[in-house]
Amino acid sequence: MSLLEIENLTRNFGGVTAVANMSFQVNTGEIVAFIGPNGAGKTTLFNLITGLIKPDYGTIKFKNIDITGKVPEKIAALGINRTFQNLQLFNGMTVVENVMVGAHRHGKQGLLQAGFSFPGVAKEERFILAKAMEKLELVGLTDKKDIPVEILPYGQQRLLEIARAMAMEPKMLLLDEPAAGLNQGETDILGDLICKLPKMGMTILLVEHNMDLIMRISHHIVVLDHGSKLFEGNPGEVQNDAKVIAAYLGEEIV
Amino acid sequence: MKTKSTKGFLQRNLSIIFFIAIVILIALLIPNPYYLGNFVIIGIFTIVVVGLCLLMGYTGQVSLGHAAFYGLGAYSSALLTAKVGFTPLLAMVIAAVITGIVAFLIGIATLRLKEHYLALATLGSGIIIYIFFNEQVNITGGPSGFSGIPYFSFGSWQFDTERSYYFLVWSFVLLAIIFARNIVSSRIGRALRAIHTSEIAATCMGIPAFQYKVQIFVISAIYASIAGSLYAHYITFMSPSPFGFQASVEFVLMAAIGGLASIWGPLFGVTAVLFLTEFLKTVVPEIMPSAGGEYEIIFFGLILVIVMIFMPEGLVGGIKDYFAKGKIKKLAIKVNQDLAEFPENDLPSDRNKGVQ
Amino acid sequence: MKIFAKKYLILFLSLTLLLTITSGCGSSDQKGDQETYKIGAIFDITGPASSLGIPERDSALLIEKEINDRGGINGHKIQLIIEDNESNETKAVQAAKKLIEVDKVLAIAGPSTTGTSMAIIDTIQKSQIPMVSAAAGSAIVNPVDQRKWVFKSAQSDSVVVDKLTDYLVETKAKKIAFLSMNNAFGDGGRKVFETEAPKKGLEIVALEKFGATDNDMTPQLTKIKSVKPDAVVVWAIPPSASILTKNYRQLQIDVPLIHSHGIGNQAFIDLAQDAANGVIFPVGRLLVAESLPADNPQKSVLVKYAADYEAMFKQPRSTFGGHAYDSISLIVAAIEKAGPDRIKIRDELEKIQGFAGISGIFNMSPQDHNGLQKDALVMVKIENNKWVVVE
Amino acid sequence: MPLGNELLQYLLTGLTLGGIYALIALGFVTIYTVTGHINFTQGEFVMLGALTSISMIKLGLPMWLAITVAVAIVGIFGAAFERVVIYPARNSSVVTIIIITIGFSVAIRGVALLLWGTQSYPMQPFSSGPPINILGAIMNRQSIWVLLLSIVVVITLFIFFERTVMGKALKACAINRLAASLMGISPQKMSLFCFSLCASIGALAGIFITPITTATYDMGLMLGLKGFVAAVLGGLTNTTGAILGGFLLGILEAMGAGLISSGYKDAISFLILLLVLLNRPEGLLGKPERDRV
Repeated sequence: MSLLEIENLTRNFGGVTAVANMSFQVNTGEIVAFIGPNGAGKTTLFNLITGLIKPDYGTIKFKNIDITGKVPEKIAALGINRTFQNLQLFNGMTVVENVMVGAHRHGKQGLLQAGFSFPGVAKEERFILAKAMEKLELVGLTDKKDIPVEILPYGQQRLLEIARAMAMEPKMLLLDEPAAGLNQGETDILGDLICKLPKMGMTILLVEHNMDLIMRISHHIVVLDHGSKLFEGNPGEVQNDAKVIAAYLGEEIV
Repeated sequence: MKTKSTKGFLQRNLSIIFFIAIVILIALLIPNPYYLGNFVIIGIFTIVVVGLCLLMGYTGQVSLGHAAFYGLGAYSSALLTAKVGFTPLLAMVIAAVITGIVAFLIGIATLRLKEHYLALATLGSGIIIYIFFNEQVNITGGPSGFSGIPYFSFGSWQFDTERSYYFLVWSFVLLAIIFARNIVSSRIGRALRAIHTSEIAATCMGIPAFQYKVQIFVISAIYASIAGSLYAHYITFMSPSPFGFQASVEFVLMAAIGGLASIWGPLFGVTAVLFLTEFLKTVVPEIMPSAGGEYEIIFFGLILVIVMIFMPEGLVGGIKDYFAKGKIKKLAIKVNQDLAEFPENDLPSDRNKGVQ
Repeated sequence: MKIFAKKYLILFLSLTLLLTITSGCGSSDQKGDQETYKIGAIFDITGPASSLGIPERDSALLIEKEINDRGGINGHKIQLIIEDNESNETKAVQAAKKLIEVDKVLAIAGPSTTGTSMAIIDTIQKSQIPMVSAAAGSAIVNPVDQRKWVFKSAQSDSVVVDKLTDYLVETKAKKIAFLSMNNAFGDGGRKVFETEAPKKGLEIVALEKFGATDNDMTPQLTKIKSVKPDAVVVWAIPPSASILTKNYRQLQIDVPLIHSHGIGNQAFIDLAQDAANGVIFPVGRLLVAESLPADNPQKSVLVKYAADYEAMFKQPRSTFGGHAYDSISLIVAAIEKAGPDRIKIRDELEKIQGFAGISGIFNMSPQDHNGLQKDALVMVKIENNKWVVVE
Repeated sequence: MPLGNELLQYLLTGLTLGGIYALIALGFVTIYTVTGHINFTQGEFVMLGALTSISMIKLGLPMWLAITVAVAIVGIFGAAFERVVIYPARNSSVVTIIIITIGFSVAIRGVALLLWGTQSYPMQPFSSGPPINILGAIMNRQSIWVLLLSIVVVITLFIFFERTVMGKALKACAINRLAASLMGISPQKMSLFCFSLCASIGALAGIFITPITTATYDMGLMLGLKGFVAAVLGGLTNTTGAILGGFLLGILEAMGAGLISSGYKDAISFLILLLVLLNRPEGLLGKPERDRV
């Protein structure tokens, strides 16, 4: 069954159509990659799904619930989380604290309970910490847990963002260029990590320029160009489609 | 940098115990009620500034209107005790509720604004409230004010000496600090800091940023309100002038001098600012016998500028930085060594400096 | 862990430092000449009311010198301890507490303004120390049964309103427009005027306000112009009083402009320039001291004060300075009879009769802690940038 | 006076006040666009301009020379301020810079108190004569000078930014500091120049308004606040917006005082300001800033 259904989604930015009348579906447990040249509307699509911007037209349904135009925190509450192309880590906090923010939704205690230090608060805090440590372990950053996040190397910051997103235990995870700026070794580690995620109950949406990575890990690929869907299929089909090669792969593939 | 559960009760609360010891020590060492009175004012301001730091330092939302909440607390307490006849404690609670409601309304209206626009909106709200104090002559007595506010009391226990008031105020400071510390070290506190660095990322993590901003705005207004109530029962005379725009700016100054993102910062900030003023008042005329108040103002301004240039994180931040530098450096070296396995990688970068 | 420990070390060191500073202050003030009588003074030397506070401080220094030059009070030198409250009520209370607790003064002169004076009344009453305020508000000494320790030297606004409304009745003005500065001074004037004027058959046709830092009062005046009053009464101090007067002339409002005693200094004329001409206001006799008849009991005091002040500070005389001079003179007169005893000083203050001061002849009583009546005031008109008595 | 006349009078008064606020707002906006800082010292530049020119006149200088000298002195002072205070802290956070400028303005006020004392100083209007009667409403001659100045400053700034190399360089800094520095434009030099320019504009404003308002050492505080309000109201990044914000604020104040309540006039203008901000969070003419991810 489809987890995410997008219909006729359209968004203009002052005359420029970033996403034009786009429709597609994503099934549970898939790794779906979005490729296309810069300006094809990939990040805009992610921003629309996570509610950071509102569509001009069209609907987004997640688990059959209409989430079109909902605020980001409501959408997140339904189980969608993401990473960012330009890293958005919480500077000034440690590595583990960053991941604990990701696990925010696993807590229930409010401001007053926290202020008056109700008995449940400490217990909940331990629970969140455990969740966070579990995710840090998955990305191999356990030993860095108390380091201020700003001084972490770039590649590890990318991994940390994924760990933070995972800490929410979302149903669907949107990764925006997770391999950007990573070297080959790091990219391989990343690829292995992403492959494991569906088994943990996560459906993955991926925007990426690294074709090797995409071809290796994705189940399904959507090719975008100028805000519209150009082609859709499995990696093999995409590689052999003339239109795609002409529009995109031909020039970009290394 | 540390997680709560890994430390023992004593260690966790060492600073609090230390704080209590100092408060008692000051009371023992200062026999003169006047000097103790200075500490009463320091305590009252500290409560306001702790609330302000929660809002500004942790959540990153500027408020240039906090003196109005301080005033709302003071006026509500003063009016309810002097004119309606409530007990001070009950009046204080009602004052906090009134201020909380007003702050809630202002908060939901203004907290969607950013930085300078938010600063201006809070400034405007503060000035409107201040004008209200001035103009509602039938209720507030207008610019002439009114007196006859009773001293603070718990049942038959009157706080009418400097010493007793000192202990009363500093007990509230203690509660204020503990409450703030509990918030900051909780899940909510982390969420607030996350909102500060990247509101977008925070909302994508499912943090209801706007709701939290409003909540913390209300809490910090209630801090100001409680401080205002304490002020009213201490001075026992009420008029609008201490609650104007300048007072709001002064609170922000004290917060910034102490260190915005710190629970102990306010204590240092308020003490530093008030003592600096007193200190300049005594020292300047001794160095320059002909000097009037002008030199104090000049020095005060300059010292403020110098502190902010050299310690942009405030006194507490500056001291912390001084000791943390070595540790961070060591960490950075260690991290870079780990990195040697991937020689072509870039070093810690500021590429993620955040939202443009 | 090390950082942890160091953090507390720093905390500890800074707090002990702080303690030593404060306790140091405490001990250094204990010594003092037993022979000297200490009198405290609180003035608004800086801040918005500094145009009052500075001449007051200077006048206080003048009288201190005068009294010590003539040998002090019964052989005891006096020492004035002057505090600046920065026109701030909280600071005023702190200053009062310092004077009472640390300096242990015999009495307190000041503060300068109604607001700051009102703020310290509770402290004064509780500490049982005589105080002679230099501010105008009649609320400072009324109700007198709750103000046992509080006196004041400036003519109360009730007295000023009394004089002013008499003048309005004399000149057959009926419809009055009233403008006040939006602070404790203006508000005090407004309250008294609103209650007293109708009693003399005057009708208040407009009540407007303006801020102390406003740059243009044309809107308020336009509104007033439209209701066509017989006279306009303004309760303010310079510079806003001067700006208002300029605006008044620009709008070509042709009814008499009456100010309060708040413009009793040269600054008003300097700032309003030619617009000041024609302004009428009630004020103590200081401004017109030289032109008083020789048999006026105040004349010698006024002329001497004005000459000394102008010689010593190279500044024109100011009625505010006169209020401070009176406050301290009254305290000194009381100490002369009572000696260094706060309770006796208060009792003597209350008994002062026929005391020729700058602001008038003081006749204190248990019912009247100001001791001045409307005869302390004259109506003065500004002509050719000079003060002239209206008769 | 019929209501129409009254309204016209309020409008004219509003324009006078608006001209004052607009001139100060211009300084805020120019510094903000080029350097990204909010400079709360702007009000003190106004005060320094006014009081310095008064001192120059007292020294016997003719009016025009006194004004030139005062503007030059404050301009140099602005540059020095940038170098000594802003430059060392240029990478600090928004709040830190705000505090620094507030702190420094306190110090300047202290110096002014020392030099000029607490009294107010008058200044002769630039042209004498009775106020001008416009359809029964009255405007004094100095207000016209203030309005003229604000128009001249806006036009000059416009020409400067659009037509000169220096101006274009400043504009480039305003658009993208990093790119500008890559093009060989030094943002530091531009910042220095900009502070000096805005100090001079502030000084001019101070000199022009003094015949209306008189000058005191603490006049900068309120004027700076109102200028900041006008600047934000207009949108912070737009000189036209600053002028619009200034006039709007002035007219609101005058109308509020005249038509509704003189005690509540500031509350009325702030209330309207809040309503504007809630509907247009980026100010009247500001560009909406979108967070980019």
